[in-house]
Amino acid sequence: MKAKQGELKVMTGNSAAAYGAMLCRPDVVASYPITPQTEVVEQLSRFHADGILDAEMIEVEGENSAMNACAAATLAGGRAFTATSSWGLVYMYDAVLQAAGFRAPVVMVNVNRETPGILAVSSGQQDMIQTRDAGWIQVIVENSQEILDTIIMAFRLAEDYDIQLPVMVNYDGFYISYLAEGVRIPAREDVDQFLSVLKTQPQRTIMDPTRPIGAGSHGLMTEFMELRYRHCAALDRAKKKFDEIDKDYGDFFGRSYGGQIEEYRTEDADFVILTSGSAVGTSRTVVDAKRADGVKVGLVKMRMFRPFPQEKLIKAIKGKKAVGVIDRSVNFGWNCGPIYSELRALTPEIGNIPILSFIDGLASIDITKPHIERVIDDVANAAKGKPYQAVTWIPLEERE
Amino acid sequence: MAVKKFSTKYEAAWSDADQLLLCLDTGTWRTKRPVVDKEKCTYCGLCAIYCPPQCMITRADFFEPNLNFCKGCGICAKECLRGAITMRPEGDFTS
Amino acid sequence: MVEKVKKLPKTFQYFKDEDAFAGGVAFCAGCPLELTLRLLSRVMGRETVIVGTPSCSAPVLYGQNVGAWHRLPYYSCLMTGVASSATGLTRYYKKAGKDVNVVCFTGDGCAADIGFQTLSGAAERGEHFIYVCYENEGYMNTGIQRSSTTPFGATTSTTPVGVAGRGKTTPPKNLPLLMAMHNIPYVATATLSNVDDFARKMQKAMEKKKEGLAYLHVFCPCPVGWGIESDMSIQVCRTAVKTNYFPLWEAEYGKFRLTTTVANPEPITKYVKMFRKFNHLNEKELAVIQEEVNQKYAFLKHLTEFGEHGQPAETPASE
Amino acid sequence: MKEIRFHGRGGQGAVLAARMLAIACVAEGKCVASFPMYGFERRGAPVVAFTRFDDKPIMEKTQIYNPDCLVVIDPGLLKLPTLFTGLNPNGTLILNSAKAFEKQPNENLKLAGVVNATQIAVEEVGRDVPNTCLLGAFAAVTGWVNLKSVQACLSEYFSGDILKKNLRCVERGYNEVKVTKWQ
Repeated sequence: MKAKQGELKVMTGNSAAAYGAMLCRPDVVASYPITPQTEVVEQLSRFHADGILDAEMIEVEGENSAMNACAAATLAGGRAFTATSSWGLVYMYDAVLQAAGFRAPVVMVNVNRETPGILAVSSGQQDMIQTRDAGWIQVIVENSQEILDTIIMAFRLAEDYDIQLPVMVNYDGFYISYLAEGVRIPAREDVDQFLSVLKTQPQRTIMDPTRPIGAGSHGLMTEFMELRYRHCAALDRAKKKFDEIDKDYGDFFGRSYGGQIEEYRTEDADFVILTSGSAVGTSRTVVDAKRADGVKVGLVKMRMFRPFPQEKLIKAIKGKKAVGVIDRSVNFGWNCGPIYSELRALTPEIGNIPILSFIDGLASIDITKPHIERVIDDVANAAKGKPYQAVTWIPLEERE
Repeated sequence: MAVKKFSTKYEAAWSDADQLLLCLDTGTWRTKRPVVDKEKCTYCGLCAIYCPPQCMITRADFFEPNLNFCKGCGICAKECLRGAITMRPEGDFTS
Repeated sequence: MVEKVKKLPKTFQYFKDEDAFAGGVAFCAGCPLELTLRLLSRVMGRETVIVGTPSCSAPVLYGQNVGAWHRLPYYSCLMTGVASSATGLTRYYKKAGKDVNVVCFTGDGCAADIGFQTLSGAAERGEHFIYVCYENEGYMNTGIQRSSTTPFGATTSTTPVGVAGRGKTTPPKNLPLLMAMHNIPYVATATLSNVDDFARKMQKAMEKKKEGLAYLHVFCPCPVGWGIESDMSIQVCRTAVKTNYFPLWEAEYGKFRLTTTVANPEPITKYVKMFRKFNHLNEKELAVIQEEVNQKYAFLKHLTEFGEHGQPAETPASE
Repeated sequence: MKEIRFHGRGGQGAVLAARMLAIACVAEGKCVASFPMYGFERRGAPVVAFTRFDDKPIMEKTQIYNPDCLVVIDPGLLKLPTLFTGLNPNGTLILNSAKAFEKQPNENLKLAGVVNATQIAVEEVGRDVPNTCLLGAFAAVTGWVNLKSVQACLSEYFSGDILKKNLRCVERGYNEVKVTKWQ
């Protein structure tokens, strides 16, 4: 069975997010506007006003309330969606932790933007990084079509009986949130069918008002540990489940994204670069150009960041001579990129090869083709056994 | 080694009174015990209404505390308009 | 032998259900909070979803993985997320076509301070649930710290009396009045000495929440935190009403009505002298409290002269 | 792949023009990518928007540094010292201005289309919204997209009377643009 080819429409990443959410028929949408996410809220409100979206729209007075309302709605048995960015994500942090601990299957779009400290209305993945230990599933996507498709996959992952976890779909603010591309909009009935698998599963525990049941009870001693263990186990299961859902999606809609990670020209590569978000697309073109020049470079796209796709990364990188990681955020206290430092934890499995950290793209600085060429050149040299610099803040060095 | 057995029934931190209704022996907290003078009791019910643990048992023509739960706060004695309830030290009683 | 009435008092007619709580639960002896919750469960009935937070009520309202201390459906929140979580629950129940009585139950610290934004937001949006704030004038569970509803002069662990300290230096936030200013369907104050009044207001809140948010502010003295004997709780409530320290009123869409009028209010000293928390106050400070009570009451009286949404009442005040 | 960079000020419709061009290209079966670059949304502040189109999917997510064409919605922005930086040899410029060029402003610029879009917009729509007129001029000068596709895409954003007025703007831009060529 294959889905109909959906209507092609030029839309921004934000609009694609709103379409993705609308197609999944959420019962409750609660959100608060923040640049560069605002368009998601506006578009959903428009859908509601036009009668296309039959959901309870809650125009909350802050992001914290958005997350609490969504978490409660899912635990009452509903499907809930919200969207935020940066400071908004920070402002809902207590509720973000609570949603994960409650195993509330909320799907949230987070439009990556720099976080408080230095004022910047600009792109950066620091917000997502600062919530990486919240117990959520975190996915990073690279274009408008992938946003729409991934939100549909995210609902199936979040609400899966074996998972029951909130999912955060991340995409770069400005570079993707405002990027208008041609996007295929799946037909509603096809999305319904894709999600109908969930209806065949057992009913997860919900706030049934006729039962003396309590959500968020005290976890005492080993019971507390047991619930943490179950949470971690569910995150672990989410990796394989995400691959399966991605494959199902591909079989049905004709578009898939590789699941946890995507490997691009890695098979015969001597060395690889690893990155996420909008930098992936540009990196593909640079890798193609370098390949044309005879440089055997490959690209790994980090799609799932939490849970960390360690098995997939080991498989992709083991045997390569070097890796360069481009991070659009920093790892405070380690003075390097966060994805880089997490990859380094896999050194025993991938072997003691040079791993290089590149920090780029903070505060909407463009991760340009020359920047990526430089990354490839540096990693190529390291792969040849030449000395290398462990951490490079590309734009700061390039300006000299 | 993976954990195979869980003591919690639910995947998350749910509680379920159908599974177990927890209860404390708050009767043991008491240092004073309310004693009802059945003769003085007019059955007005104020003691039962104001009792925080709501443990006044409605008998045919008087009220008396459920000593399993009565914490001995003394509100019933204080609020009784007829002075029908007195607080007596627990030490005076053998059971 | 005295004559027996042989008929249970009127209050019992308000009870719809048996007490939903286990016989023994972890509230201090004489705590009006325990009474408030048990009465609430009897008046509102079993199918009432309670939304609450870490507070003195939490050790009882929260379950413990396997079991629970009561038979009410319960949703635990952080203090920032009570009214917003209740919003999520009620909106979904509405979408699913279920008519559910959702009741937020928090202390004054949550309602007036850290959870006020979400409460105010829910009131403005007209969410269909009841918010019950039990007012014990501070953070009692964490060890008697001041909240924004702690009265002027009160000693708490964060406003202690010492060589320089004289207790809290500012007057309390008038939370029920603030809620009434949201022009919501129903706001009422209540206390445990006037149980019939409290029960009636709970019933009315259940009706009025069909139109939007209903807010109940329940005066709940803390025997431990305020320094009173455990048998004095109800007496304190009664005195608070009789001195006009805590007037009983209700407001529907901003139309105020006193539900209990005190013919000859007693001086505030009668109330203040009941607790340790005001022991240090001098004449001047007592006068400040008396003045504050007088002013608040006069303002409230004035408000009763207006109709719904602040329109002139049908029978305007003379002058 | 063609890369077009729009320069305007907040409120003049640079972002919308870039997006409408993308929609017109999609109608012709092309792949597109278009995005603006600004912080807070502010009327009057300079705005840059980018549109790429190609026969195959566009992977680049960067800003445009080597445009094939510049569309300048506000003539005051001609003074921008970096306006022509990186312009591809054989570059094109579409400019909203009452005056034609006296001399070639940049050696890479080989083709310029100048139209008084502000005046046309004021005449047709009644306010200074020159963006749709410039899209008509763009179609005429570059030939990269058909006039019909440009006109068709307007209905995504306008309807009724406003749509009619903007259709006239597009048409007049297409017909009234003055083309200058340099060697």
